[in-house]
Parts: sequence; C-alpha cells; structure tokens
Amino acid sequence: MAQLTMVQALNKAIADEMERDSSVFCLGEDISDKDGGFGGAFAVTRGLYEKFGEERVLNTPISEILISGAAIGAAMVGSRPIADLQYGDFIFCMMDQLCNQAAKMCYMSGGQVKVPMVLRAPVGATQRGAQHAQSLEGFFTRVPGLKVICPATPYDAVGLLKTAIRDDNPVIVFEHKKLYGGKRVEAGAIAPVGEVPDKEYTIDFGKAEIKREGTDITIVANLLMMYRAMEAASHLEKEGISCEVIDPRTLVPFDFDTVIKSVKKTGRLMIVHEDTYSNGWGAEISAYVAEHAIYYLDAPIVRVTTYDTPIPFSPVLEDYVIPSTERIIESVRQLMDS
Amino acid sequence: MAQLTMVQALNKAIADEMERDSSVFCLGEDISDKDGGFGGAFAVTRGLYEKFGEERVLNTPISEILISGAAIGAAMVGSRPIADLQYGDFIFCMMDQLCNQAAKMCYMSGGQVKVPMVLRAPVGATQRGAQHAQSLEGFFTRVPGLKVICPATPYDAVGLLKTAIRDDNPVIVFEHKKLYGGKRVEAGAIAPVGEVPDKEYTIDFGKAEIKREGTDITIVANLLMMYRAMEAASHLEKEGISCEVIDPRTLVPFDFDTVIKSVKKTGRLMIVHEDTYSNGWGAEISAYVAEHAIYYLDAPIVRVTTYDTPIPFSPVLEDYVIPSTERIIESVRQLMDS
Amino acid sequence: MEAKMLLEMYEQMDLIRTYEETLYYLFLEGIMPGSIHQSHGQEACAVGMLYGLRKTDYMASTHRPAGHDIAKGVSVKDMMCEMFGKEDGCCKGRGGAMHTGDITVGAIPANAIVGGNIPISTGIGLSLKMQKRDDVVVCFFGDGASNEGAFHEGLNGAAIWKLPVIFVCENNLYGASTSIKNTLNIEDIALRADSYGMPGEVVDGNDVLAVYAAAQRAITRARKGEGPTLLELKTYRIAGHSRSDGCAYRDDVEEAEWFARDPIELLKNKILKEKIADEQILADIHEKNEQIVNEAVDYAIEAKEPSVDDVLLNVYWEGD
Amino acid sequence: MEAKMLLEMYEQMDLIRTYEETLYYLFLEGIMPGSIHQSHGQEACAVGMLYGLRKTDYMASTHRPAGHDIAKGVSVKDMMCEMFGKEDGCCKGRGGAMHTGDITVGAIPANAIVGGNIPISTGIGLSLKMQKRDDVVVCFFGDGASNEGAFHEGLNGAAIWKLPVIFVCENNLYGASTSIKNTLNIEDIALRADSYGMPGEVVDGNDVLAVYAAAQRAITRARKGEGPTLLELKTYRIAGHSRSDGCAYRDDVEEAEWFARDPIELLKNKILKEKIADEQILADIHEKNEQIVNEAVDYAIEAKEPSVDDVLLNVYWEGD
Ligand SMILES: Cc1ncc(C[n+]2csc(CCOP(=O)(O)OP(=O)(O)O)c2C)c(N)n1
Ligand SMILES: Cc1ncc(C[n+]2csc(CCOP(=O)(O)OP(=O)(O)O)c2C)c(N)n1
Ligand SMILES: [Mg+2]
Ligand SMILES: [Mg+2]
Repeated sequence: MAQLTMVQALNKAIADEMERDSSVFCLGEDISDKDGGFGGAFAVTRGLYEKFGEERVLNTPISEILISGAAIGAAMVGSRPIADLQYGDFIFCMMDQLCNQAAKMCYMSGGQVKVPMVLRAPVGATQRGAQHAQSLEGFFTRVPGLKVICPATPYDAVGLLKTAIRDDNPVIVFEHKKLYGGKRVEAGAIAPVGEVPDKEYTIDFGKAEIKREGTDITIVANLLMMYRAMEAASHLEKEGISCEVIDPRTLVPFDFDTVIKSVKKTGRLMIVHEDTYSNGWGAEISAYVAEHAIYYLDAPIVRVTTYDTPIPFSPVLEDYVIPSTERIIESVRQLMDS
Repeated sequence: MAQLTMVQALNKAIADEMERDSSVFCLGEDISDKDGGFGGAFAVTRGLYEKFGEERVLNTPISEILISGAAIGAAMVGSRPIADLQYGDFIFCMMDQLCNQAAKMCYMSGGQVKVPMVLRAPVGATQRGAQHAQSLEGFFTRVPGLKVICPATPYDAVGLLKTAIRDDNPVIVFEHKKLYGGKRVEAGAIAPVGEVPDKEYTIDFGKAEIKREGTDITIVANLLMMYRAMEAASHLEKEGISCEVIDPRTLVPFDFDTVIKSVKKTGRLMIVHEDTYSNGWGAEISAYVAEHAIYYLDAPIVRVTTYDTPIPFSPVLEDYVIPSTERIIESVRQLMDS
Repeated sequence: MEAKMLLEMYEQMDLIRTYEETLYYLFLEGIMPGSIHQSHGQEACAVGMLYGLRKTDYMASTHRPAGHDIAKGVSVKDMMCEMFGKEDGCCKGRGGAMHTGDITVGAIPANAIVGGNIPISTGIGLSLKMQKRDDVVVCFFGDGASNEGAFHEGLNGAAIWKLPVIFVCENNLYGASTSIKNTLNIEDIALRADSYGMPGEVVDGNDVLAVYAAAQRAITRARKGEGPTLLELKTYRIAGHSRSDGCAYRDDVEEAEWFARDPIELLKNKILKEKIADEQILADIHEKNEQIVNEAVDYAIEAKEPSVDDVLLNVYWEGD
Repeated sequence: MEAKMLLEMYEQMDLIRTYEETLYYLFLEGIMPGSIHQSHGQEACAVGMLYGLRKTDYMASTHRPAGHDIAKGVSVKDMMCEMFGKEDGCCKGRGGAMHTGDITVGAIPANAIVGGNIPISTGIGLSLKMQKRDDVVVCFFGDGASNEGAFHEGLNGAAIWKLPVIFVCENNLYGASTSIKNTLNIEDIALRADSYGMPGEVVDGNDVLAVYAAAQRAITRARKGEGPTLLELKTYRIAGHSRSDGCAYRDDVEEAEWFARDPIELLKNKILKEKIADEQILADIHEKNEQIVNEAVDYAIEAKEPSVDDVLLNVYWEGD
C-alpha cells in the first residue's frame, strides 16, 4: 500500500501501463521533463521521459488538432496514445477530431477500425479566468462513441485510468485541478492523499461508488464536488439529515442502477457538479430519473451547479458561482423542507 | 402576404436586414452566386451578391476558424456578420471561436465589447452519413453567452432571424435541411410553404408557440420534429388523445413558462427532438421541469429522440434512429397508459 | 515491365471512371440514396500515387474517395453495396459515399471533414515510425483543404517528427464552387511545404506517369525515414462538385482546355502511340470493367439491408 | 524629435518592467490571486510595435498582455485593479491577468487561447476595411502560436482580402518549456508569410528602434490598403513562462547571451551614448514609474470587490 496524491496516482497508472504494453505512449504540450521540461502542466507525466524515452513521451507543438489527430491516427493502426491537454478548456481546439473523428470512426467504418486513445483534460476553476476554468463533461456525455470518466480519488485514478488505457474506445478523462496535489497549490485545493494497493487492479467503467450511505436524500457528485458533498453530508448529519453520497466515477457509461436504487430508498435526488447548470451532465441524470424512476421521488430533483456564466476571474465571484459546501448544505435543507 | 419556403424566408430576412443596416454582411463558403457560384450550400444566400456586392456577400476559403474568427472580430468593432456553415457538423472546426471567444468576450471584458454575430447552421439527417447529419443544439444550450434559435416555419424564420441579426449577442441559428425547400429535395423533406406578411416584423426570443392546443399531454418539439409531432397529434386525436404541441422556437432563451403552464394543464410532458438522447437539449427541459414543476406531473417525462449513435448512412437505419411520426405516436400511447 | 504497368494503370483509371459514371446514372435514375462527389478527371492522381503500394501502406481519403479506394484495392462490389447502404457494404452501410474504405487493404475509411484526414495521417505515420515499420501513408486532400487549420498542424507535426507521410494536394482549381483565385494568394500550394521545412513539388496531375514518378521519389524518401513530402497535383474535375452541381462557375475556355487533357485519354494516346496495346485491347479492358461494375450493381441492389436490431453495434468497439 | 521618442519609449519600457516586477513580488507575498505571464525581456517588441499608434488603431494580445496593454495606453491602475479582481479593474474583475485590455484605447481585451486572437484580428481588419477606415490592427502572438491552425487560417484570410493587419510573432525561442527546435523545422517563422503571399520580415526584437522601423513599414503598407505583413521579432523572455517557472529547460550560455541584450539596457546605453539624457533623468523616469505602479497597488488593494449580486451581468450584452 502506497499513500499517493492524485498526481502520483495518475503518474503511476500511466507508468504501469507503459511498462506493461509497449504500444502505450504519451503526447502533449510540455509533457516531457527532458532537459528541464515541465513534465506536464500539472506534473502528471514527470519522470516518464527518463523511464521510457523521448519517443514515448512526446512533446508536441502547441497544436491541439495535431495532438488529437496524431492520437487518433496512431490508435487506428496499433498504438495506444494518451494525449494530454494543459487545461481542459483547450479541448474546443480539437473538437472536430474528438466529435467527428474519434467518436464516429468505429461506427462509420462499420467496425473496421477502433480508436483506443485516452485524452486527459484538467477541469475546474482556479482563478485563471474564463478560458482556464471550465468543467466540460456535458459537452462529451452527449457524443455517442466517446466514454467519459472523472476519477476523484487516487485509488480511482489508478484503477480507472488503467481501464481507460486498455479500453478500445476513445476515453476522455476529466481530472480536477484542485485535487491534483503536487507543487502547484491552488487556492482552495484539497489534494487528497489516498491508499493505492501495490497489487495491480483496474476498475470497471459504469460502477458508481457509494461514498457514504444515507436514508434521506441521494446526492450524486463528481470530482471536487464529491468532496464538498461529503463535507456537506457530515454537517447535515448533525442536523439529523442523512445523505447518501454517490460518486458516479464514470459518466459514460453511467451507473443509473446504483443511483435509482438509492433514490428508491431516499426518495430525493440532488446532483452536484461544477459543470454548467443548463445541459450540464446532471441534466441527463435528472432527466433519466424523471423518465425511468419518477414514481420513487418524493420531491423535485435538484441540481446544484456552477451558475450559467463564463467563470469570472475575481476570487469573490469565482467562489460564488462554483457550488460551495455551504450552498450544498443550504440546498439540501431546502429540499428536505419541500 | 407572400407564400414563402424556408429558404425564401431566410433569404428575405437577410436581404431586408442588409438593406436596413449597412453594417450587416454575410460570409461563408460558397455563399455568393457571383459568376455562377452556389449562393450557399442550400441556396439561402442566392441573389444577395447581386443586390449587395462582393464585399457584403463574402466567399471564404474552406476555413471555419477563419469564418468564425472573422465574424467575431468584425462584430467587435461595429459590423454585424452573418456567418454560414454548409453543414452544421462543421461547427466543431470553429468550436473554440464560438465557445471560448464569442460566448465569453462580453463577460470576460467586463462588458467592454459585444459580439453581435449570427451563425447559421443546417442540421438534420439526409442520407449523407455521420459527419453531415447531426443535430447539435445541445452542445450550445450549455454555453453561457450564446443564444440558440430553431425556426421551423417561414414566418418564424423571418421574424426570428431578423431578431437574431439585431441582437447584440452571438446567436446560433439551427435550420433543418428537410424544411428548406428549394432545388435540393431530400428524401423525406417537408419543405413547408408559409405566409409571410409584407409588413416588417420581428419575433422576440424566448416566446414559445403553442402550435396546437390539447389537454392530455404536452409535446415540446422543434424543427422537423415539430411537424412530426403535429402529425402524430392529428392521428392521436382520432384515438381520443388530445396533444398540446409546443414549438419552443428559441432554446436559449427558453420559454419555460409556456411549457410549465401547459404541463400544469396536461400533467404529462414529452420532448421530441432529433438531437441525441443523452444530454440533448431535451434533457435540460426535462430536468428543469423535474426541478421546478414536478408536482404537476402525473407521469414520467419522456424524451423521444434520435438514438445515441453516430447517424448511420443506410436509409433504413437512418430512418430508424431518427424519431418517426410512428415512434412519437407509439410513445404517446405508452405514456398515456403509464 | 513498363508496358504492364501502363496497362494496369489504364485498367484502374478506366475502372474508376466506369464505376463513378455508373453511380451517376444510378442517381439520375433515382435509385441510389444520398449524394456523391465524383473524381472524374482526377483518376491519374489516384492511380499514379497508389500504383504499386503495399497493402500494409496506408491511404487516407476525403469526401471524394472512390478513385483512391479503387486504386488502393478496395473491392468495387463492397463499395457499391456501401453506396446502397447495404449490410455487405465495406462499412456495413453505416458509412456511405463519403466514408468508403477497407482497412485490410490499407484504405482508411474516408473522411468527409475537409482537412480532417490530414492530422490523422500524421498520427498513422507516427505509429508506423514507432513500430519501426517501413510502410508509408499517402494522404489525399484538395486545394480547399490546404486552407484548413488541420492542414497546417498536420503537416507541421509530420515534418518535425520526420514521419513517412506523403501529403497529396489534388489542386483541381476549385473548392466546391469557389475558385482558388479567391482563397489563395499564391500560385502553388506546394510552396506551403516550406513553412514546415518539408520538400514540396508541383506535378502535372493529369499525367499518370508524372504523378507516379513524383510519388516514387516521395515514397522512397519516406521509407528511408527522411520524412514527409507535399506533392501538389495540378488537375481538374470534369464532373460537378457533387451530383447536383452544373459547374456554372467555370468558364468554357478553361473547361475546354482541361477536358482536352483528360488523363485517361492522355494515357490511352500514349499506349496507342507506343504500341503497347491496340484499341481492341483497351476496349476489352473497358468491357471487363463494365462487367465488374454491373455485377456489383446487380449484387448491391439485391443485397440485404442492415437490420435495425444492429443499429447500436459498433458505436463502441465490439472486441477483436 | 527622435530624442523625445527615445525617452518616451524608455519610459514605457521601464513602466512595463516596473509593473510586471511589482506583480511578481505581489505574488511572492501571496497577496495576488491567480497567476501571471511576464513579458520581461520583450518590452521592446510591445513598445516598438505600438509607439505612435492611434487610439483608433487596434491591438490584440495574448496570455502575456501587460506590455502590449501599457504600450497601447491602458491605465496601469485599471490593470492593477484587474489583477486583484476588483470592480474597478479594466474588465471589472471578470477577466483577470490574461484578459486585460481597454477597448476605448484600442486594446482589445486579451486572449488566453494560444492563437485565438489571430483570426479575430483578421475579422477586425475586415471590418475596418469595410468601414473604409485607415486604421490598422496589430496582432501579437508567440512562436508557439504559429503552430496553431488559427494562425494558418487567420493569416490566409487577411492575405486574400488584403486587410490592414500586422501579425507580430514574438519569437522568444520557447512555447512554455518547449524549445522551438522541437516544434518547428524551420529557422525563421517569418518564412511562413510566403504561404499566404504576404511579406514576412525577421527583426531584432530586442532593439526597439529596429522593431519600430519594421512596424512603420508594415503599418504604412496596411494603411495604404496594400495588405498584411508578418513580422517575426526575435527576442527572449527573461522571466519564467509563468510565475511558477524556474526555466530549468534553458541553458546558462543561452541565457547569458540574451540577458546581455536586455532591451531596456540596450536602449539605455544608446540614450546615454548619444547624450539624449543622463543617468539622472533615466532614474527620475524610473522613479516616476515606480510611483505610478505603487499608487496603483495601493489603490487596487483598497478597491472594492465586485458584488456577487452582479455576477450575471454581461453574460449577455446589457445595451449600449
Ligand atoms: C470542414 C468542412 N468544411 C466544409 C465542408 C463542405 N465541403 C465538402 S467538399 C468541399 C470542397 C472541398 O474542396 P477541395 O478541398 O478543393 O476538394 P475537392 O472537392 O475539390 O476535391 C466543401 C466546402 C466539409 N465537408 N468540411
Ligand atoms: C490553445 C492553447 N493551448 C495551450 C495553451 C497553454 N499555454 C499557454 S501559454 C503557452 C505557451 C505559448 O507559447 P508562445 O506562443 O511561444 O508564447 P509565449 O508564452 O512564449 O509568449 C501554452 C502552451 C493555451 N493557453 N491555449
Ligand atoms: Mg478542389
Ligand atoms: Mg514563445
């Protein structure tokens, strides 16, 4: 058992897979630490150059169409690329390659080709302004052909990233900047350290984890918001409100069974995410439950999300638009009263 | 009163506005019919070159970043560009300019600059395969700073497009290929012809239209699906099921009031769209109602949508994945039974 | 040796033309779904570039893929079935006219996003290099595509990593209805190679032997690990951009000049002049091609439709 | 006349340096939110390009905007307030370090997407031309940005439409930690101008007068309606890429060589050598700049935070 930060866990998963399978390689901007390079904007790929050499830890130009296109092409003919985005927001620069190419290639070709690639994209607001702050999950949970995962703990990071690398489909991994740990400490960062078994393991996609059992309300929350939901649940317990907190861990595929089972027990559903309110990934969860399990609900399905604005730079405003533990607590109280 | 097709109506709206305001201009691939050019992939911009000259009907290279960037830049300093996409699917090639630039510019600048631009994007499946078929609304209903409209009738096309051109924000107009009319007749096209007053008018955003009143179920549907929903409603009437059909007309802003008022009356809500099931724009409508009006519901909120696949080319499969009138009818029956 | 090659080239070019003309008539008859972009007039580009390539070499095409596919060895029957959206199509009817291909012969299923196949070809080249294979990628695109960001990023990547990719710009003077005069401020797209420190070459795209010679130079370079090349093949599409296009934007003089340089006629004249074959032999070749295409049509019309029960198949990979 | 210009240039360059160094200390003290990308060492690029421009001319900047903003005339106080996220900031605290600007002096609020400002600048140029204004746009970006698709598409558009845009590539040899040796297969980015049929020029970016001279040539051309120019300013950033970067990826010899060519020192030497001013006058200038910056800091620290009640304001335009 090792105690690892998210950055260490992600690094371990990549290193293990590169060790295991010589077709795995990394590419992205500043990902190598050769000759004093960054080893990734958040240092996730540090040390890999030394272990695996320049060819498998490939620094690219600032060129997101190239990064994504190169990953797709390489994946189509036998490689297993892990592409890196410095900030998730830059994903729009490669949107065609992801949505029109990677996602559709297998289907359009009638199953001739597969695209086993991973794209890692940091999300979350950290006082950098609107172009370095977005939570982007909902753009991709609507693209058939893509898988979308959101590991929030070091344990999950290792298990899910390994599964992603071994998956034969394009997988987008959203990681939260405030969970990374490591040298860059952002205001309000949590940087969880968690146990990671030495023994090799993977985690299947589509299996949510009940982080905390409860009876009054089901809270589904990912990434940083999972931690805030847990904190809120602790507080609310003192008020006699028992929250069940579920981390879906993967958004596509999504473990609706676990959520619906929980809703059957609690009768109340709240979704908490840093993604936008309108058509955030929670909209789909809410709509799905309203379609398939509405009769188990005793109250409205509530979404506690970032407000529908570009993320403001001002720390005061940024803190306001992103769901805080207090906002979650208050929202639960209101929902329990309704 | 003139009887116009969608293509004629859109053309009229653009021509009128170009006449009225010299800062309005069009740009896009093959939009000019100078020297035998197409006048737009669907002939919407035909004849404008002759009226307004080369400078205001600007053929661009095949270069979507340029088209969008040029529109944004021009809009920031006093022009009112109308940009054209040949097929909506190519929107991913300009995604950064739309989502990171156009949408955020006003907010990030603290209100210094506005971006009064229109982007017209044809959607819908017409036997061209997965990269020429998507309905993309749900990608943009989640981007704060953008407005999203979907005119389905010639009357609405004129009124809404004029409003879009005069709006000081970036507006994306989704038009349906099977509604256009004109020279290219696609299999299964409807090509409505409708009355358009000679007198100038505009239609405010955020005002849904009740296309048909009913008491048993509320059906919200846009573009081609609005017509199929209307057809389904006619059939269902004979079975004694009274459908209220609402065309939201604009998705951002969305007229939740009209929908909720209708749901209060009918107790049942169905959303029909050609957009994907998962996180399609209907997910938001469903989730919103589940959050704000759940107690008025007597049944699950059902979404009848394109199945979650890249759009298959095969006409048999394409017809199967897109909601048909029959599928809508069957879904209503099931919902009425539930 | 050269004689054999010329006749094989002729056979392929004629097959492409026969195939595409047949498609055109099927559209006119109204029995074929969707649309098509014919490569009519550009057959020398496809055949000259791909003649003699290995099955393990790759080819990446565009919305106008039929010529490239046939020259790379995709079965006409599989393609025809695809055109009709049938289950026996090369893409099981899921792809359609703009996505045909067959990975087993190295024809990457085609890409309908202008420029979209360029960075992907760079990626294929990258993997080939990492795998230490000496195979190459031939990536086709048009003059119009050379204005896309994907072109810029894809070529730059291939250049800095010295990848075995041959970038082939078929400059047919128009992107849809728009003349290159309005979209490019330069004479030769090949010049853009300089931006990436890569060799660029202008080639007569209607002369299949000129194309072949340039292709061999670039392929040899690529196989030796010396990196990519940009070839600009000057050519002309005889048919419209797509099935509904009457080419009102082109002037008669220009058309006449280019039509007089029909690549199939040019090759035919050479074959006849050099007495490599006589008219009869060429007529036999054509007849054989017609038969291939007609059989494909007959088969495809009768072939079975995909089952709607399988509609979700291959949204995700089903396992090797 | 030249004397006045040189002193004003010196004053601006010193102000930029003073402002950015102060920011750096504020970060070290831990009282400033977010991050910053300093233009330390590149001040001659900003000032040489923008000196003497009209307010009605536009300037479009990047994640590293402070120098450009100051040289275009944005108030240091407004920028400092923005850095603290205050309501009095040039972007009302909504933008932050990577989005500063002031449209009223022609400084387009900066763009943090590498290359993102390039096609937008083309659009501004397009509108200027349509409005028949003889104003110009100066668009800054880095060596790294020249590998983005947005660069390619933006420059091509400006070239074919002959727009009044000056594209300025500040080649500081690195994109973040990555050397241009690994991202470009060519020596000079200016060469890329050829792809668009636009003039390109390599300039010593640390010599403010060389930059100014090249700027004037390009601006004159643009104002006359002769179209865009690509200028490549060879320069070096003295500070790290962002506040947390120690530049471990650069070698000492390279650093020493470039540090010896600090643009402010070069200008200072010239001024002293040509006896345009003495040490004391330059010290006074610096002192005045320190005062401006310090006053801005004091003001910004005390300035009021934006109200959360206004958080939705300007998601959409609120009316003129
Ligand atoms: C990204 C993108 N933009 C626009 C289109 C629409 N379109 C299809 S083919 C075509 C013209 C392509 O011109 P060129 O690259 O010269 O190839 P050609 O058709 O001449 O072979 C256009 C504009 C597209 N498919 N993809
Ligand atoms: C599209 C995009 N990709 C990546 C980044 C992250 N990033 C910010 S600055 C930078 C380096 C930019 O290099 P260059 O263009 O040379 O400008 P410089 O920083 O040297 O001034 C990178 C990679 C970004 N902001 N936008
Ligand atoms: Mg062409
Ligand atoms: Mg740089």
